[in-house]
Amino acid sequence: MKFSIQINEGPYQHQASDTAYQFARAALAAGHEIFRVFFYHDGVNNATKLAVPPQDDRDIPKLWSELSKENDLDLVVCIAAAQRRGMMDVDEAKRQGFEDNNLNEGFRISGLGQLIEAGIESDRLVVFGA
Amino acid sequence: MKFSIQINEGPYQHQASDTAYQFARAALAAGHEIFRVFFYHDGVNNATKLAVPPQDDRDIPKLWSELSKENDLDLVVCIAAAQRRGMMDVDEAKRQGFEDNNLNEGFRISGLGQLIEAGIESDRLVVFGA
Amino acid sequence: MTLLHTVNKSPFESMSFDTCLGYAKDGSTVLLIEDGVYAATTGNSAADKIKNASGVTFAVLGPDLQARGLENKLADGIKVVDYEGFVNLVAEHDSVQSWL
Amino acid sequence: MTLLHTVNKSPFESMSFDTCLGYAKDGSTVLLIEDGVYAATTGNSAADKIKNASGVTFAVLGPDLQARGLENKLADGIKVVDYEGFVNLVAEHDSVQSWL
Amino acid sequence: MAVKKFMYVNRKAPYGTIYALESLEVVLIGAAFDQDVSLAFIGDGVYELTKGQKTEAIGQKNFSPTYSALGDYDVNKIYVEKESLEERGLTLDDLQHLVWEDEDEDWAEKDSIRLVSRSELADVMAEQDICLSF
Amino acid sequence: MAVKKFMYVNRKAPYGTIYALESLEVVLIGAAFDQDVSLAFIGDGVYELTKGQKTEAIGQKNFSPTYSALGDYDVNKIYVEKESLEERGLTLDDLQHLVWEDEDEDWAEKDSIRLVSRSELADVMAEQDICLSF
Repeated sequence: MKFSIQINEGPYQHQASDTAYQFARAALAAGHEIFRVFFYHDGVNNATKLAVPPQDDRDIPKLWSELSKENDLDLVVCIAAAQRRGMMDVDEAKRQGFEDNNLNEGFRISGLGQLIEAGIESDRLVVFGA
Repeated sequence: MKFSIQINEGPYQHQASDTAYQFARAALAAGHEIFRVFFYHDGVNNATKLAVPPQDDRDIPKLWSELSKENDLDLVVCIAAAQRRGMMDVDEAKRQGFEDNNLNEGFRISGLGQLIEAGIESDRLVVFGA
Repeated sequence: MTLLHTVNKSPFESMSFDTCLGYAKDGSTVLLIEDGVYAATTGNSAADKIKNASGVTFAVLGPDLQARGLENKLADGIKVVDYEGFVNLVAEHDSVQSWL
Repeated sequence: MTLLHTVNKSPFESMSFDTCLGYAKDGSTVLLIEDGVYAATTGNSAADKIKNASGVTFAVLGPDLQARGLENKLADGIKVVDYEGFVNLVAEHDSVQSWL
Repeated sequence: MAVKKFMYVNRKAPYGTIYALESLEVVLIGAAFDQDVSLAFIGDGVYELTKGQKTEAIGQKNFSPTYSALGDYDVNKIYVEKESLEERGLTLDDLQHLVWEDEDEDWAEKDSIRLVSRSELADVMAEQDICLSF
Repeated sequence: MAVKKFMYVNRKAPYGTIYALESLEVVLIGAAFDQDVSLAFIGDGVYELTKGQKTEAIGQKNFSPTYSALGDYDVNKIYVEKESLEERGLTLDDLQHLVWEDEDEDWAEKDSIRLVSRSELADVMAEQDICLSF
């Protein structure tokens, strides 16, 4: 079956991203397809490449990035939500005149239409939030 | 009177930072001193320099940065919370081996002791969160 | 010593308001801010609870009430303050407990 | 069509659980996750509400219940699932409503 | 591809958190996709629709006028839960009057808001393909 | 400088949000400042202290053992609200047994947890100089 996932909260503050990650892993292990993971609201903060969590704790942005690499997951970060909150890929940073950027590998920035498309193309959409 | 302020949530997702900002402005206007603003939990995300909110909306990180400049405000970002969530000043970024950083002017990264000190040194501590 | 309590959550979705009332002793003030201002409106269970909390002063942050379009629904006996009034309440009480 | 409802908030702090029960029709399933798992424990008002919701299936995410140290407090009649079971529940129902 | 039933479930008050605003942004983008769209306002979500919101003093943008534009986007199934209104001491008169123009009836202006009981709304929700929660 | 009364007010369950963990981090750092420290556990905050937390399957670190170290940091006024426990169907037996050693009584081991009514805890709260809320 084809799933999509929406994540509304950033890493650590709420469990939403953790639960979504465990759900995604279990879905893939069970042979389901994940059409897209859409990061909205503070969920965009999961896409940072600058996190350095304590060594005895999980690295949530990295877990997503690795899961994406291993399973060719489409991790989409909402551009409007990202701009409000300071998540930038290298191209967007250049456009905005910033020398720095902070988007992790495996994530891409795109529009809200990607969420609607995920709803249309998937058999199920599951929302994780707070 | 000497106030300190603690902010537990990031910009936009919750009103906490907005309310704290209006409170800080009103306190300064009334002749009070603000000893420190301490950004904890997701509050550290207020310190980003990469935000580009819509033009008809307020720019919360910039408002704090400007208020700091005008009033010599001490804006302290908790280092432990910041590392978890990917907020880095240029020195910390270098230490961690990152080419990029995202801390805005007017903010400084320091330890939790700064929050306790704020409690000890101030007449009042007001917490804004979710 | 007197305590200023702030509540920033809706009384219809969160228990924070009810919990705060349990801690608001005589002589203390409860200031409703952000989504907490809904407790300051008429015709609901929150209004009844405020009426029954004798000895406690209730205030509401006017800017938040206006933003939510509910100025004309303000319940009796609740003082409206602006941000300056919020600052004054903090200064007038000995400490602040935020019921987040 | 059957609906899977998820609740991730404590029934003692948030109204999400109560609201969800109002929307859980016969044949639907309510899955308690994250802080929602507290509703699956015995000796409180949430347990009574679950008992009275006839026609609705209740499940709880085991990993979240274990994390919170409340496995031995699990109320009767609530099915424990792991993440794979969560995935199966999503697949078995026609759609999912998350009561955030 | 068949049209799907999308329901946007709005349960958060405006301004205290961003969910109401960013949910509305999804609705506006989603309107271009020609799906079968409903909006549900439940619990504190009903506060999103109050009349007379004035946000200057809190420094936020007043986005409430956008709800009245939804009719132009063919978003005209707006369910408001009766019990949620009553619990808060509100009536429909406290909410904006949202309308749309029915092309099939010579652009007659019709109400977009449908006041429904929790039980009725539960039936509508159970028919959805996708529930978007914020 | 006079010692101030600091109260850490814990009202959130663990793991669902980070507040409980990051609050504990403040308590540990704050212990070095030799202030008069109390912890209050109210509402879902009482869940922070449950015995037998096992977090492997959710992928988070189990930080609950740290509470039992608080006594070593001279943090030994731990107020647990009776009404909150009862409402949740819990008793003190469901919580960790937290102790400290009293230097003034030949290091006698004493209970750190004080089970108090809401009204008693309200009195303690009213005497604080600083309430830190998370």
